[in-house]
Amino acid sequence: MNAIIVSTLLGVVMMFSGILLKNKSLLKYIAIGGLLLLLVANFCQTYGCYTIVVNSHDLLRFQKFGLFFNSIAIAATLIYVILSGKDIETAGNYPAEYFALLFFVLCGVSILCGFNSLLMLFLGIEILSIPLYILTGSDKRNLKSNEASLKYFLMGAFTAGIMLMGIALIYGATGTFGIVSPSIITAPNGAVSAPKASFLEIAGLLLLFVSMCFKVSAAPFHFWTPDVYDGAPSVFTSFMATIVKAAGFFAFIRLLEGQSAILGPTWKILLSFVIIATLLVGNITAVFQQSVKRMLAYSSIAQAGFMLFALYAANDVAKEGILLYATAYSLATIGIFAVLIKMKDYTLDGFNGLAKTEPVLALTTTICLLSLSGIPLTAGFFAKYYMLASVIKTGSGLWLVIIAVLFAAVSVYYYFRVIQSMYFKEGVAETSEITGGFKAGLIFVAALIVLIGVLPSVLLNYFYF
Amino acid sequence: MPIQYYIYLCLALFSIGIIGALTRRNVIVVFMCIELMFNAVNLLLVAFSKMHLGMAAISDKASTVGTDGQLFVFFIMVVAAAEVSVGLAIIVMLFRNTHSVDINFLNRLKN
Amino acid sequence: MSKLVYLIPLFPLLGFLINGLGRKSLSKSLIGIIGSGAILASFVVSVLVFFDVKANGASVITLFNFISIKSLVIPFAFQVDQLSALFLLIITGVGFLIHLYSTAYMHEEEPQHFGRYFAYLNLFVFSMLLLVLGANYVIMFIGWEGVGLCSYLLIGFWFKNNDYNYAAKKAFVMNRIGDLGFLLAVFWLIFKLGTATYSDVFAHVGNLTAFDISAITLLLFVGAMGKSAQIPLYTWLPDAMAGPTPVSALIHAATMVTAGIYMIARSNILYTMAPSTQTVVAVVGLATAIFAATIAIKQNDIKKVLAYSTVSQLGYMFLGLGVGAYTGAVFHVMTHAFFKALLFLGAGSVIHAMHHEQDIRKMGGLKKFMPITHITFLLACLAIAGIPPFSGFFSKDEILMAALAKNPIYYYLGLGGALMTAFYMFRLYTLTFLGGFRGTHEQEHHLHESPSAMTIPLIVLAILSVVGGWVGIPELFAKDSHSLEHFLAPIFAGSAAIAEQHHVEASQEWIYLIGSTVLIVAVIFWAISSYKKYQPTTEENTGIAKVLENKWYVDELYDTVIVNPLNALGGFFKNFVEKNVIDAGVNGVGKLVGYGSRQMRLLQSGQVGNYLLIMVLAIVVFVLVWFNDITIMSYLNRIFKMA
Amino acid sequence: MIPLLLILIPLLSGLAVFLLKDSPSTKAFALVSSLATLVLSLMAVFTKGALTYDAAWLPGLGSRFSLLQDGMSKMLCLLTAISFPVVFAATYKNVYQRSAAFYGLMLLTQAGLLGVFLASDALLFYFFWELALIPVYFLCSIWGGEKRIAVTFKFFVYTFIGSLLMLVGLLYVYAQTPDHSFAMQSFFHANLDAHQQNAVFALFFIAFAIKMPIFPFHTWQPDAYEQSPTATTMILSGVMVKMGIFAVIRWLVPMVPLGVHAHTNFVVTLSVIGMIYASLIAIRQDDIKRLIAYSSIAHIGLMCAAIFVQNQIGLEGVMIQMFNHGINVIGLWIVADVIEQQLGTRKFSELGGLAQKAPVLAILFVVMALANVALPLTNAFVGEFLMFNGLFQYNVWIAAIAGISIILAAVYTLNMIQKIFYGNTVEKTVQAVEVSANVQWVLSILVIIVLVMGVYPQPMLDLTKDTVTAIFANR
Amino acid sequence: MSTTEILFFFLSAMAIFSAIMVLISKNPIYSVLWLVVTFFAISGHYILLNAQFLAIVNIIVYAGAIMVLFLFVIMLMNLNQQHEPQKGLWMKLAGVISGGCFMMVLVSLVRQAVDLKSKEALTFGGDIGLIKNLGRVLFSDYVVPFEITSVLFLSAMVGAIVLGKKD
Repeated sequence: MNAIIVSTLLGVVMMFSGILLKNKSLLKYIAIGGLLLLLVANFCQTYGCYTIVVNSHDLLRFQKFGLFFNSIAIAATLIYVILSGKDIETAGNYPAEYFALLFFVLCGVSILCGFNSLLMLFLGIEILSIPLYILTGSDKRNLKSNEASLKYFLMGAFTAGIMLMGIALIYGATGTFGIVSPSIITAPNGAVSAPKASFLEIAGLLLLFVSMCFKVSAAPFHFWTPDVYDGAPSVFTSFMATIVKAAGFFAFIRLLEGQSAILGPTWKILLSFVIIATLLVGNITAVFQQSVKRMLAYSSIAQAGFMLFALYAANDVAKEGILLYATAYSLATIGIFAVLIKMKDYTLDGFNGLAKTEPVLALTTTICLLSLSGIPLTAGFFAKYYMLASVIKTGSGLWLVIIAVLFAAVSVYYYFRVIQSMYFKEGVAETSEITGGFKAGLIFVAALIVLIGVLPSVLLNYFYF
Repeated sequence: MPIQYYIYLCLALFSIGIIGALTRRNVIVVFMCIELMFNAVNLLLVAFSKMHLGMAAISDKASTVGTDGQLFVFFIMVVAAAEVSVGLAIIVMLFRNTHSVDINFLNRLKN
Repeated sequence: MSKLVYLIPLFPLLGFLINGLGRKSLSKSLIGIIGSGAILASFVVSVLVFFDVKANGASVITLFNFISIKSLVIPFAFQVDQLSALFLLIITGVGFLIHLYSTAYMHEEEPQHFGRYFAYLNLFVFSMLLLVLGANYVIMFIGWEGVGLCSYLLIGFWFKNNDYNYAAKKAFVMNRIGDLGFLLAVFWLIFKLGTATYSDVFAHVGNLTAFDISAITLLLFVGAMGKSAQIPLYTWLPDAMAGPTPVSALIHAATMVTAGIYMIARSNILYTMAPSTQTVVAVVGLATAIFAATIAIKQNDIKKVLAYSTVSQLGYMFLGLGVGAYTGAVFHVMTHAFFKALLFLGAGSVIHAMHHEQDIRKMGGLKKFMPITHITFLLACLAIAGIPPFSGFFSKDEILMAALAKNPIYYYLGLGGALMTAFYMFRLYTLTFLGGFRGTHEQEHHLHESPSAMTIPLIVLAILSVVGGWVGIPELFAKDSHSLEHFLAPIFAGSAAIAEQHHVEASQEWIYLIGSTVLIVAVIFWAISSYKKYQPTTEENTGIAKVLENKWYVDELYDTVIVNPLNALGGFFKNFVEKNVIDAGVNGVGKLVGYGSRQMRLLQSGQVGNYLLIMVLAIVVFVLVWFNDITIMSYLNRIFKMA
Repeated sequence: MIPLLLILIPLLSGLAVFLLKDSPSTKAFALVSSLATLVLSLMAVFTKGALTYDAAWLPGLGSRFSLLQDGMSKMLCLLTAISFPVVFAATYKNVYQRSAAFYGLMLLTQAGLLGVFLASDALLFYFFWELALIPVYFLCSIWGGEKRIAVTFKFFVYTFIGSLLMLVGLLYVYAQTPDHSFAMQSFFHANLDAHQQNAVFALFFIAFAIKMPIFPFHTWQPDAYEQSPTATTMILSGVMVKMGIFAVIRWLVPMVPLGVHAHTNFVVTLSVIGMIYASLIAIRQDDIKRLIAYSSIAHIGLMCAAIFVQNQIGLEGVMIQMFNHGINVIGLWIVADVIEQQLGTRKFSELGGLAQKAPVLAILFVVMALANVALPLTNAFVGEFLMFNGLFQYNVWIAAIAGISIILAAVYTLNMIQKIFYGNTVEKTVQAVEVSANVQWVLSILVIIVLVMGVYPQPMLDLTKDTVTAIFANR
Repeated sequence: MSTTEILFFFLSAMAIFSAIMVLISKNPIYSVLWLVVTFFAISGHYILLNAQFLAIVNIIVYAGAIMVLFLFVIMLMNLNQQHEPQKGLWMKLAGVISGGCFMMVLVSLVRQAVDLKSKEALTFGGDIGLIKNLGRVLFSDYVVPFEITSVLFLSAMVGAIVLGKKD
């Protein structure tokens, strides 16, 4: 609850500071301070120190898992602002408003971290999405940005309709918006009989599932992702592709956590189909992209395929893993995007020879890319490790894991193309001005990736179910 | 009224909305069709709400079961209003740049 | 004294190292002294060992464990017994003479190559000594491959000439084919008996089945085929003439080719227990003897003739082994070592004098220019032709008599070969030394007798060629006069105990002896008379002569049947399978991904309508999949039934 | 402590080199570091018994930072430790752009290799397995030949697919371990039925087969060897391919004995086909590097077959051959590098008569080449003798067919000697000169190792005895 | 047929018809107007279901505010004169078929649902739809989401300004 309130307030503060402040470059520091405050507030709640108590009548229920995830999202945002804060200021004419919108998104994230009712899910997703529609279109003179914004909006609204239909059907079947499935029947003698769900409920869940698939860009509902990520100003793509997407995943898992019992065996088949389709589309299509930005968009689809394993496995390892995956993926993607924004040319050729002109940038980007490909000693490895381990732990789906692993090998192809450009190809990569602070930030991100890659317990030890 | 009738009606409206979104090229009309979908859901929610109330009222005359369904409709309307304002803003912005609201022209981003 | 046996291979090894490493800094004479001296030292020790063995019997000296693992122990050990002692003497003795001869023969070489030459030579002797001394098949194999290597190095000594290199390579590869057989036999032994040490193997030979023994002996014989140039692996030996002539002498007389004989003699118990293999050995040996003899008749290169004669003589030795006349075979090895070394060195002397002219059609009448060479060569020819009382007579006779006892056909064919031998040897002798000189005037002008370093070995060998056979005078002539047989008896005792003895009646033996000698003498006179007036013609040979001149086209046959197909297969693998199958498969996956990528990009059409359409269709499919069993299908069925 | 230091020294010095400026001192630094590793590994060799190190690492996952240095890993660590100074010394004259990065990556590779040979925790093993690969990828891609990027990438993806499958296998076994731990002993006692063992076997074996490489997974190898900078190629073929063999012995055989047993026929047949196939291709090669590469494939095929026949004699042979093949092939590469550096060509058709110009090189090379054909009294003979022996005990015909490769090896090796060194000089070799002293020294050292190991291999056999005994004690 | 049923079917037919008209009207303004009619029909349904508050809100917010906004925008763009370009026939057909399929499968699902067989929606009865009842629940149990919607509005407001402002 702390995070929701504080982030809302901070959003308002940002709006006002936009009016009050003459020097716009101070905004960034206010945002950083705000995020730190937010982080502290969230930590307070995680460890039992409630500053603000609001009775949400069980519409929201914060558990450690969710709060911890929220902390990660906030911390990721912090890193994102530190690295790209300057670029947010230059993305359009309304920097204060952009910062405010980012805080509103965080509010949505916080809601998604604790929702206990489909109503809150719906509201959270809308609060998350609406600022993003705006941010996507923030480069107002750019037709691509406009187009991306409209596409995102139309498809988002359409999916919202689907989601609402799903919610309505579930409501029709169960008479409640709570997400704990009431269908598990406990007989008077204590014996738990197999839950029996009505068709309506299952159809509703299916529609919900579809709409969540859309949010996390799982195939075949991923179509918006490449276009929107490509068209949006890079700095916001970075945000969308990482924090927002991770929040979507978290909501997804939370939503379906307890439902697998009523979903039945067909559910796994369907999910594996979605996983394979996602991996296929993401990885294969990314192979021939010339624009690094678009490649990253497809790569985010591919990564989503991996994250869906957590849903498939639905066990403790999976929950632990999705946390790590979200962290690893966000860190790496934020790092790469931070560099990408500095590039004059977003195509692969634009990266040619970066290692010579900006060795630090090249090195950190390389570490990020290695992490995305899941090479050991980077955080990405343990992320993938947990995902695979969680599925294997269920005792089935070995074939799925093998397919995933083969696609991971394909993913190496396009990630390493960037490395090849930077290190092995001749050229003069043009960048905008790189400050020492920016480099330091990048090095920090890279170091964090390696640290988690060597000792994931650093992250996971703070986390107990 | 049998609840199925309401469900059929709502599904019909919802599907008409979907068909509209799929077949029209004018962004605004597409958007309106999406609003139609929302409304179909709203009606369905109200019908369900009354269905649950009806079932609960058999045993408890003063039951308030189903209130949440109607409140949900309220929230949907709120969200829809917010979405419409943003959506129309986006459409206006696009129109300013392209002087068109044709959805088929939205194809700079592809492949 | 036997304790010092390790010195025997050590001296040549040291010689090899000193000459090899110091070839640039040492002077030629020093190199020669070191090279020859090392062998001389070995020879001295060998003599001591020989008498020690004669007095005290056999012993095994273990130096260290070469390989020692749980299931297999292979000690680096030396077998000092009658057989190895005899071979030591032959190798080091003849070897020393050849070394001595080489100091003069190779004197024109640069010091560096001179040093290299002697290093190789020493290494050759070292390997052969190892082969002979080894107390198990693995150490024997070390020497076995070692001589192969050295022959390779020496045949290709003049490495600038690529033909020589090919010959060297051919020798090595042919040897390797045989070596594989040898190796498999060793594996078989280790597999069945857990050891490769002679004493253990021979002691436990009873544990082997008949099939095992046959297989092992046959495989060993394959090894012997390669090393001792038997059909079908003999073609390398004539080509090996590419090396310097003393090397040929070394290969053909003292070392290398006798290895096969040694090995079979060493394993005589196994062979005696495998009669079928013995038959194979005898037949192959006989076939080789005759086959090579036919080729030798039409060769014009002095060394080639000698080379084929070696192949032929080796055939005889295998015939001897095949019919169980182990002593005879070993005896022939010894006498053959003497006269063949002599022949080669004599040929070397001629070539030296003729300035590296090797074609006998361009020689003739050298008798008056090179008296010592001529006399010694003649003696050697007589020895090889088997004229009593020269050494060759006794050894060849022993083999032939054993063959007669076993199967008369062996004898008659063998005798035919012997007649051919006499014919081509004296053809060679006549063309070289008799008649008039057919070379250029310049050559005639320079003709001279060789220096003493070359003639002394000739003389020594000539003496040995004459008297060498007297250690094995048959029972027929005098009772208990076959001292060699008595000396070697402990080695072949095991075989003698099992083998059934065939004996030819003494009277019969006399008839055969005299008859054969008369025939041989007749052939010799025929050969001399027909080639005395020889004038070179430009006419090409036709018919069978042409086939013989071209060595029955065996090399060509091998090329077509084995070499070329393998090459083609390699090329096929390299150019087709590797690129178009395996790599194409790998790249194909990559291409498939690329193709998929390009196609899948098109799905991302950029049209919102399409996106939404796909989403809706996907939802429909999902619902259908999810409820496939119960609802949808039955409902749809009902609709279709109504309609 | 020694095992830990063995990893740490190259790792830390590797990272430190990155910070140095490109100057001659980087070479010296790298050389000194690698010599320190050599001294350490020699100390390990002369220490009795297995060395271990153990520290907490990932408590939640049941993985520990545990190292085990038994006979086999002592030997392979020694090989690794010898090869790096040898490679550095032999290529001392080569000039690399960005040399600090080059030597840093080389040392990191060494750390990875040593880690692979030392790890006794499956996850740790996997880590080092990858750590050894990544620096090599950069080494080959930056300093390699013309087609380096594509070729190296193929190599990388190939091996990466393998290691990912191995990861799946690891996780699969992990899920079946009684105590949910990655420790080696837990892995060896995982509850796997025959069917599961087959699956695990397939997952692991593909990874190892690609690394070794075994026909038909070998096509990355000749290209990679050809295109890599020679220093890297030496490491690749001398040490890195041993990773696959090592892993089979260390992990696969004890872990899934039933799976190994079930696939024996298949793998042995594949290996033997590969031997003949690679040998035949080698005969037709016109490029030194490719020839050595194919020859290496043939030799590795033999080693793989000898592991899978599963008898002690064969395994002992594999042990000693791992070391010896490393030494020999590095020697061959050094010569190949010298020739390429000096004459600018690797084609036999453009070479010849080099023995006249560089007799010392010729002699040293011939010894190396003879070791390559496993001539007795060279080191390779012992290993091949034992391995063929093992193969023979498995099946006579297989051994006989595999034996053909001995003959073919002689053919292509002698071809190579002849075409490079013998005959008359040609256009490119007229100007050739004798190689530099450092190469002579390095090659001489290798030749001495070749001969000593060939004459007296017993110490090496004793060294690895414990590993072999342990493997066969388990059944 | 009771009054309720007559009303129900009338309103339903009106809703569906006007919805279809939204779809097929060429002129966007007609679409808007037909949509308003649909909303009115739906509001009628609300009244039928005794959800008076929602019926009013629906008319005020949807038919009133939102549709007017649409109208404004359309007129602002001067689209009423434009003849909207049509999608290709195949695309239209595909849209209709897939939308139809969507309805088909869901309808068939509902027809199979046994547990819905006897259930009825309470018409004209129950007073939960009255403003008093709803308000009480809204400001007690649902106060948190109610407040949270303010964030939604805030961001929508900011967005509308950011995007709509001319600069």
